Amino acid sequence: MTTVAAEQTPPFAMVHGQPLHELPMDLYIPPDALEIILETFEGPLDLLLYLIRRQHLDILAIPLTEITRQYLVYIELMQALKLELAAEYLVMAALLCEIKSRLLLPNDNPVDSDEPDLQATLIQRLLEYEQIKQAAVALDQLPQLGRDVFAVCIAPPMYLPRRPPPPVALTDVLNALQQVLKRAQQFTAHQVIQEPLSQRDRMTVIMAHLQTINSVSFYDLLTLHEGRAGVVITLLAVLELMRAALLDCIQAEPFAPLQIRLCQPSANHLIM
Amino acid sequence: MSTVSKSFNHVTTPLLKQVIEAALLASGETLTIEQLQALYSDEQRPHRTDVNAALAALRTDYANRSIELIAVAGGYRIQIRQEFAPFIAQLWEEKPVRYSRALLETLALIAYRQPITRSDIEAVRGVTVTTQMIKTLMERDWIHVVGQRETPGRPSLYATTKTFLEYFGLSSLDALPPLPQLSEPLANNPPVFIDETDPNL
Amino acid sequence: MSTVSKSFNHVTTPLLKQVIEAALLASGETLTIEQLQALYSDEQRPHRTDVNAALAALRTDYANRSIELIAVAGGYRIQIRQEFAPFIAQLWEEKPVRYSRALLETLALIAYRQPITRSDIEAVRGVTVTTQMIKTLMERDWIHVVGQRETPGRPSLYATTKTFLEYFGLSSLDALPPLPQLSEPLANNPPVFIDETDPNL
Repeated sequence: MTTVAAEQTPPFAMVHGQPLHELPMDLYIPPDALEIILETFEGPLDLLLYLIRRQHLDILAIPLTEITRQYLVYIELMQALKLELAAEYLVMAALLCEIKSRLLLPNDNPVDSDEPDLQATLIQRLLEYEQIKQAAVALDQLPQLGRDVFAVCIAPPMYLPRRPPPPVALTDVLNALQQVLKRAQQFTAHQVIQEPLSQRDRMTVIMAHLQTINSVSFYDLLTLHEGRAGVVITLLAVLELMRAALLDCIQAEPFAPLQIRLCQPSANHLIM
Repeated sequence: MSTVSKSFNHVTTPLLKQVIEAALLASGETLTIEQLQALYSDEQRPHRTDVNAALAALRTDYANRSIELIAVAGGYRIQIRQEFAPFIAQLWEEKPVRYSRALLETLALIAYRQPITRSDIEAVRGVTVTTQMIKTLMERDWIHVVGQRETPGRPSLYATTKTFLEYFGLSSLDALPPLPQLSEPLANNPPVFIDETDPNL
Repeated sequence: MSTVSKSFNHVTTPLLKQVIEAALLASGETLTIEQLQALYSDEQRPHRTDVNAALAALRTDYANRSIELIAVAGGYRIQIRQEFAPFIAQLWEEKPVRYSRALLETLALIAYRQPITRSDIEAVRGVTVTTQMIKTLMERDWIHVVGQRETPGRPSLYATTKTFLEYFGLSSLDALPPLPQLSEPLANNPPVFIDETDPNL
């Protein structure tokens, strides 16, 4: 993998130091799907198990040379695709090669105790891993709360004697927010500039206002004493709510007053 | 639509009744006739009269049960009958006297991101929003529904109330403490926090 | 106590059934027999067998309803039956989370081999178990630390929780699906890799 052969078309991958221009036929994987499939392996044991099971082979009698060859092809493909390759995959490759080389050596020392150990251990690990893999599938098929079955949640009688609700300090709320933001930060796709709170406030006011009446003129949303800044905030709030598909803005004719109303469910929504 | 539901009336009525019961028991909220109809896909959507008939049937079913179906402003709700209050009260006495971290986080997100839907909140990693949590915050009159987002499912949009401001001694939402110096991780629109490829999900 | 409840058996049974139903529906959680008994004051406390009889009666009552009574995590819970899930899902816009294979395999290992250390899990799965994954399972309250193995580094031993049982609807760990049989390598006939002499095979 350290040298790249200068070819007219770049090789798909380097296998055993040789450029590979086409996917081996016995991989049975359309190239588009390759990356996805490679990413779905849960580790070297999973990959090895896949190679074995794909050919309906018995774990207890694995054709080592062939499986090792296929395993190495996958490893090199993964490296060619620059997939992050865990060290475990390489350790397994080394182990397979070692077992293979021992098998190829003249067996003039039949009491060598190391050799059967390596094989038996690997096979034992494969069996054990397959068992857990199936157990995980069985676990996932159990009826799960919130996915298959649902908790009941109904209102208790009124006037229920109850203890006073716990007190909460504003700092508790702030701390909670800080924690949740800190967590969310690890999963952010991109950064967005924080909007001023007053616009959020205005959005809520407008939404609440529209719960009571069908539609409102844009001008009626403005308050004189807020001045220019108030107009800007209100406009931004309306635009933001329109962008979020919460509001419709209607103008009967050019220069007519803008009417703001709650979004009506469209035909599209019903189809979905 | 009416024709379809009418012709299948005999077949669908018992099932419809069960579906309505399931929805009312699972949501714990007041559901409108429209929300109950929307449980079905367009082609199978029951007619309003069928829904009403099913609700009436449920009310009869509950005659000897511990629950009752009541019509409240804007819809229907199942609740525990009043006479069971003394027994049920025992359960609530065992409840913890502190709010969970998840509940406080939910409240904080509603305060700072309003109006916000449940799934917006959930999209922020690690906070599961249970119906119970929303109910607790509603019962405390700290949050209320200010509308629905016009996306499939028409999810409720939550915002904080006047009571919330009063409880925390805030003159307005502007008076909320400024967010800490965290580089802003929460996009408001589009909410894009769930990393589907995250192997830990 | 037993005498009292026995003598009032005919009168109290229907009411007891309703009280239990009210408690299970109102709490929405798993309640133990003891918690159900504790709904009554000392003098009126029903006998365990009466509670069991009432639970059995409820189970029969629910045969044609959208709900079911199940034994879970050492107690009882009323839940919405699985066949209503597609309808209920309409109530909330968010799709149920699907867990990754990595997470399920780790969870399965902890469930079946508990108590187990992180390196035990890594040995079976052949890959590193990330801190994030353990954290995710802990945050879901599916696993917890039950001790340390007394080896160098004193690694934490993980086991599943009551919440895990409740989430997967299991009455106890014994109710886990049986592990698939390992194809047993014969002791006197150790498994071998076949060495094909033809490398192009």
